[in-house]
Amino acid sequence: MTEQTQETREGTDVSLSASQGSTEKSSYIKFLIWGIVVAMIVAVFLPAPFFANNLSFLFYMMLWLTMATSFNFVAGMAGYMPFGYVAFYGVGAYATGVLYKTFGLPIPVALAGAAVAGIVIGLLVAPTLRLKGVYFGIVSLALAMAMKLVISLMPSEITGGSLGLILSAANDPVAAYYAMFIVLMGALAAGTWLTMSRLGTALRAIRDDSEAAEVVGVNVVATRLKAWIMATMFPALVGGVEAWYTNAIDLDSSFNLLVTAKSIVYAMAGGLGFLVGPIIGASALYGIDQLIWRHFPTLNLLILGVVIIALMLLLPRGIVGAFAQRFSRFRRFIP
Amino acid sequence: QEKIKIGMTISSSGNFALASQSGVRGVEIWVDEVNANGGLDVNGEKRLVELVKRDDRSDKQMVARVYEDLIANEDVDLLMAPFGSTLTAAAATVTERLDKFMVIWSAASDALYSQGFKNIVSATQMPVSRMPSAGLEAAAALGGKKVAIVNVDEPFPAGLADGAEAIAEQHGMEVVLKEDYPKGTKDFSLLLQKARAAGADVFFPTSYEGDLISMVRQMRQMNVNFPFSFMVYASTPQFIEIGDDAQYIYSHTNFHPTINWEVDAGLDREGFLAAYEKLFPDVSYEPDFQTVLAYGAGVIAGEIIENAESLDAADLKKAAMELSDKLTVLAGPYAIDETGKQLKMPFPVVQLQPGKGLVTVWPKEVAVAEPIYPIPGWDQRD
Amino acid sequence: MLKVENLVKKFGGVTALDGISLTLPDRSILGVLGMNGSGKTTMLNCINGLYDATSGKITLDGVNLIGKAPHAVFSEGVGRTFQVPRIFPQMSLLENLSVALLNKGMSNAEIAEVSAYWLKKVELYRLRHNYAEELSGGQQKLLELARIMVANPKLVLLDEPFAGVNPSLALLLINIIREMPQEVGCSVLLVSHDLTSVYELSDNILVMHEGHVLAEGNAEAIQKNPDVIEAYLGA
Amino acid sequence: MNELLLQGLVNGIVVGLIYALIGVSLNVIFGVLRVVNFAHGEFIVLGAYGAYFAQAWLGLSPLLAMPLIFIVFGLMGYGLYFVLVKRLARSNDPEHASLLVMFGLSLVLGALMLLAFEADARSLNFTLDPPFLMFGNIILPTTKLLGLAVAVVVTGALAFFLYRTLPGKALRAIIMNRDAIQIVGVDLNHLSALTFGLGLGLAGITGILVSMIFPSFSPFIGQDYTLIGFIVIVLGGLGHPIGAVAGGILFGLAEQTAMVFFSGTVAMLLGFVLLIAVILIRPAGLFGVQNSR
Amino acid sequence: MHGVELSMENISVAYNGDITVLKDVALRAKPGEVTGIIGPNGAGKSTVLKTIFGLLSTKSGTISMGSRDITSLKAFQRALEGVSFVPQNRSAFAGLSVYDNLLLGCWPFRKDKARIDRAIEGIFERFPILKEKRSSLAGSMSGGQQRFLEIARALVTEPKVILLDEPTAMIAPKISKDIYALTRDLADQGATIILVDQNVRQCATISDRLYILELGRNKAEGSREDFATDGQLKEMVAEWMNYKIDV
Ligand SMILES: Nc1ncnc2c1ncn2[C@@H]1O[C@H](COP(=O)(O)OP(=O)(O)OP(=O)(O)O)[C@@H](O)[C@H]1O
Ligand SMILES: Nc1ncnc2c1ncn2[C@@H]1O[C@H](COP(=O)(O)OP(=O)(O)OP(=O)(O)O)[C@@H](O)[C@H]1O
Ligand SMILES: [Mg+2]
Ligand SMILES: [Mg+2]
Repeated sequence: MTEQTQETREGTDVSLSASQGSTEKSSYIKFLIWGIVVAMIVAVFLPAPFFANNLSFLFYMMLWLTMATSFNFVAGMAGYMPFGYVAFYGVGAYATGVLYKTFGLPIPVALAGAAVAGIVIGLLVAPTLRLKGVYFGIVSLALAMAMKLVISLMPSEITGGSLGLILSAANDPVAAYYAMFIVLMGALAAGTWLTMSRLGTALRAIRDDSEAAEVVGVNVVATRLKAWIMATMFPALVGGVEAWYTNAIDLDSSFNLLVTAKSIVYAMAGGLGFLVGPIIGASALYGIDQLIWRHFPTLNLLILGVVIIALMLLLPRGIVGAFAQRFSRFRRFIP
Repeated sequence: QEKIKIGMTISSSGNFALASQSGVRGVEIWVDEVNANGGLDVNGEKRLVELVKRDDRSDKQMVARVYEDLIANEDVDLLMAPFGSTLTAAAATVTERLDKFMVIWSAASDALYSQGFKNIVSATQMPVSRMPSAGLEAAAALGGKKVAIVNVDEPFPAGLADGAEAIAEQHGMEVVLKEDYPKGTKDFSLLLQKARAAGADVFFPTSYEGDLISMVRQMRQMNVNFPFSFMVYASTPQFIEIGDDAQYIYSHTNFHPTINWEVDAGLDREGFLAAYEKLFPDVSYEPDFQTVLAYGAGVIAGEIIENAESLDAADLKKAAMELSDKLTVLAGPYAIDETGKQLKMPFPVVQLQPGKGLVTVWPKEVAVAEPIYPIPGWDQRD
Repeated sequence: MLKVENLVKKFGGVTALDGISLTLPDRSILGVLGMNGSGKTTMLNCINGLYDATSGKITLDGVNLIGKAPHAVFSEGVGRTFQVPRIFPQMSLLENLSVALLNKGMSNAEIAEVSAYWLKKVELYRLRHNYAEELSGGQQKLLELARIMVANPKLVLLDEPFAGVNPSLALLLINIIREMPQEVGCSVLLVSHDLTSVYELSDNILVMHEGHVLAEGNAEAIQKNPDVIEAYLGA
Repeated sequence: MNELLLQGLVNGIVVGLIYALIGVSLNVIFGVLRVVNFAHGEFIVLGAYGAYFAQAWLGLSPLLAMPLIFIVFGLMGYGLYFVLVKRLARSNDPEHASLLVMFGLSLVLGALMLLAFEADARSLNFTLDPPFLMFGNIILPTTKLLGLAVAVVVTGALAFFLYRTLPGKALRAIIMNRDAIQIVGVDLNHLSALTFGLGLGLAGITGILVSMIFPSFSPFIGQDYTLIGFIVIVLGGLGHPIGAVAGGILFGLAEQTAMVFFSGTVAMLLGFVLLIAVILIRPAGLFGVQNSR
Repeated sequence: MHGVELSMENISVAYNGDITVLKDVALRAKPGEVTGIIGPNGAGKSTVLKTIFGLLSTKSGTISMGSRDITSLKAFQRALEGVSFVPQNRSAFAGLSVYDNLLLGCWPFRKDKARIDRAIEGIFERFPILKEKRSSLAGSMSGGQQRFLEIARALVTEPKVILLDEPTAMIAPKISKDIYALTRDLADQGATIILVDQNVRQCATISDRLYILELGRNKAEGSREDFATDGQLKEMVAEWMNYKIDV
């Protein structure tokens, strides 16, 4: 009789048949798809400086791919939604600028400093990780504002005051481009590791039900902290490289809320929790943003807003999430 | 005939939207005027001018991208800068790298001109460190002793405040309060009271319009009076529109019926106003000093192009240097140093007086009315 | 051996546990009955560290459990299930099990092996790649049980394992629980309102009432105890 | 200095109550409906523009415009609920989904206001006479007193509505259990839409008051108000109007008294530090129920 | 209490558009009777109740109360028509007091103060424990007490049709007995009751008519007599009761 119930389950369950006879196949296919995606990214961005005369488009595309991917580390994999994500970006930009301009260190060292700064700030604010949901988000937003104020209170000999820092001596867009490429690769590698490793398993368990995870032996606080640190390091690096690329650092653009907003929107548009989600989301929306900006220069924010609303209402789980829901038998193949 | 393409960005939104949009109207007037006259005379041939406008949303990242796009994909010949020092700095790194000439109309930060940029010229905007001089000179002459300087923590206002502090001390006044406040501050009543408590008789806030409007209104709400209040943007139509509370505030401008320079390039005041009326009949505001700065920058750009051997950045810069001290446009006399920094273009002081409207009160050479000093207290007005 | 001494837990003014003591010898099953709200779930929460006990002692084989975080209690060999199953819905069954093995220093092959063993045991092996949210409520209870069993626990706390489970699955559960002390070598603390199975499975039964122990004894004694009939079983 | 400090304290309470008012209307939408209304500030600014044009075109004084704006915004909210919010309940993370939709809306509203009203800062040409009252050496602007009165009345009325009336209780019950509220026969969508309308109506009124007290407004300042609203709510605790008042006053007091001794920048920083400190000590806010989530 | 016949015909229901959970399900519940539904986990029992109550929309089929077609009514409208529902999972408003929970139950006649007082008084008579705890927050009560509250809240409106989804799961035996007694009692007073229960024996004992659901389809149905006499039906239930949960 027990057998019979099992049989009957099979009938109702659409996704069941797909799993038959595919012991380890699913994770293999998953790897394969992810490998192809990464290979495509490399193929597009690696040789570009030799062909494209419009580097900025690709540079900022990589920037958003990185931001969205690392945002996914906290939002998709650990279930946090830091509205103040821009804080790390801004701190990274300033760390780079100050180390380079004020302390005269070479750019690579300054960038390493930015990563460290991001991590240090991440550790400092780690106590807020015990807040939940929107509370966490808003407090992190307040932290970003506070961070901006702290920098503005620092002596202007160090931070350049309200004008900010101009790094024109470091101007080398192609080098900055490849630096961003390396950061992107790092983020993708970190994402791969977070998804495929045991840490990733623990994170997803926490996201699904943190208390249950704790009860089966997952040290929730320590695990979250690891993901958090990774998620704070990349925006700091991105901020630093961007500062290098534009050679201009100032408070307003370094701590512009649109940076967080776009990271969230791009990541969510693709689908949080999937590795490819932020990639697809960022490429698609960044592309749309560019088109809008080119063709409707005065309407761009309006249209961007409409696109976001439409996306959330029609595809609340993002592009990949919607696919996974609609074709649930394939979702185990989606990296 | 191939057009001369000039690229620039406008801020459709963000902090700089208002000023940026005021400015672009000036550039458009110039383009219209040039094209109506058959174009610019470049090495003997008349070429029309095309303005390629893009949006930067007041966003520095965007500026870098757009300027690159303008140069790489739109193939512009030279560029007008975006509004403000921050955006201009971002644009300059691109134009320098891609070796294009850029005419600046509204970037006043002193630091911008000490970065070693070779191909930039501030056609009409004097550096921020010198900007408060006329106002504080007037204050000192009228008997001001103690100055309270407050500024929003933004590059331009902060630069003005620093400049003001130095200039006030030069004129023997004591700076009793110098304080900044962050953007987004909504309530200024305590700040005003602090200034009053410090015993200031000269109130010198440097901020953008919105904050200044709030300050004036709250000065009245809190019954705060200063014998001399100087507000950078109090001369704009938008500020004057707020009504009676705007009376008596000192400000400065380079564009006013009573300021008439001997213009030797481009339109004079009447011509400019007529052109503005014709081109922008629907815009609710009259041209302000940003419009005039940008217009003047356009005119000077035109002169530079016509006098240059080619449209290469180096040639244009050479021509710009050669024209230094030889031109006077609507905004005033033009003179630059080799960093591209503007040396002239002074700003006379104006005051909004009951019955007379905005009148020039300082320096004496261009003054048409006596300054009303001290400013009557709120309870002494009717 | 689990030893609970004089356990007290207060929520603000409410005293949920009012001095509970019990001992659970190795390889035995202790059934816990008690009126709704008598503190059964609260006691489990205190044992596995989800709640901080207000006072009292809890030791497992002499090791103190009070003040330890749930994940540390789990490392001491205490597994538990929830009254309403709490699985990881967006993870496959295999992954669900692997979460419990992350810190056991096992190789992937070893993990795969134990996981397969337990999934077969709860008859969910064929669904091993499915997402847990696709399981029926009863199957989720089985999965939850398997998830703690893979870690080879010394003590298993089960909260209402049969509630809402259809008869056939319940039978499967009963059989698994019955074999656990012998086969796995663990002891079981079984909280349930399902009298038949508690009577059948338990070596010893505890009846709780308003935060204290009302009665203790074997199935027969409990069934006859007038206090228990009055407070719990009903006439 | 002492006088300044006293003025700072008074100012803190008054400004705090205005902050509270911003929080109260947001709390109806965020605390009660759990819609993370990131466009709240834009609606507030829109309310200010409403009063501006009511004055310019209809000659209505901002005070008289209040009921009109309340009704217009209420209707708009009722309609918007069905367009934007209703579908969100079905998403697997409605709170964050609503955050994004409302963020999109804030972009749209900001852009539309820019198109319609241009980028200039405006200000209501309205003054109450006398413009201020003196209490000893303490000056209180009349407009602020008015704002204070409205804040108190609105908060009181709302608290009464939510905690003492049946529809108010039904409203609070929505987030406790969406299915169950239908089980007792409540038209969930109608009630939610009314609530959304109420929240926006209050936002509209808040916009008028705020623009009388913080005089200038432009299409871009909505974000500032949104942030203030959220800070106030998080400080005070989700859902309860009194919580918003406590949060607002606390935030206002911290900011204004700090301003007496330090610069505005430091004062604002201290405000944020206070928020973070309070939240770390009481994660659900001052008035929040600790296990509310 | 005057019940009314409730019937559903050819009902198909799907989640997320494509996962069909009910296929051509038919059901008829008469006033004064308890109609039981049994079936394995995931058979669709709860889905049937949610569909009757209108929380899920149908792909096809009709639901009627008496002679009236209510298929297109929304959930709250059905509540106003006299259908009440005690769902499988928790449904008390945890943050409201017991009294407020009952008050919300009176929503359909919220204007009628006198009737509200009468209705709640009646409930307090029937469930003294609720009277005792009238001002405690529902969320602070034990599971069993909350179950009582949910049932009580469903009864304040004197509904014509009562849908009960596993009302005694996780409930102490003593209270379960009371709940079954109450259920029978309500039916005897004329209400139409549909009871979904995993506790097959109890369900079979108190139901006048029994439906067996499997895989989202009707598998069998019959009156209590049928199940006592018809060999095939008897066997089916016996198979179910192979494992005996008793109370
Ligand atoms: N987190 C909590 N906060 C406040 N009170 C609580 C909390 N958890 C439990 N209680 C109270 O403690 C008492 C015991 O609850 P518990 O859940 O342990 O009962 P139980 O025996 O498991 O009941 P059931 O059989 O219904 O599951 C109840 O009065 C309950 O209201
Ligand atoms: N929200 C939902 N989304 C998708 N599928 C669902 C949802 N709710 C239920 N299902 C599926 O519908 C089917 C029937 O579920 P239902 O809850 O009606 O079963 P049931 O007979 O009440 O089972 P149980 O005895 O476990 O309560 C199951 O296969 C279940 O997985
Ligand atoms: Mg329990
Ligand atoms: Mg069910």
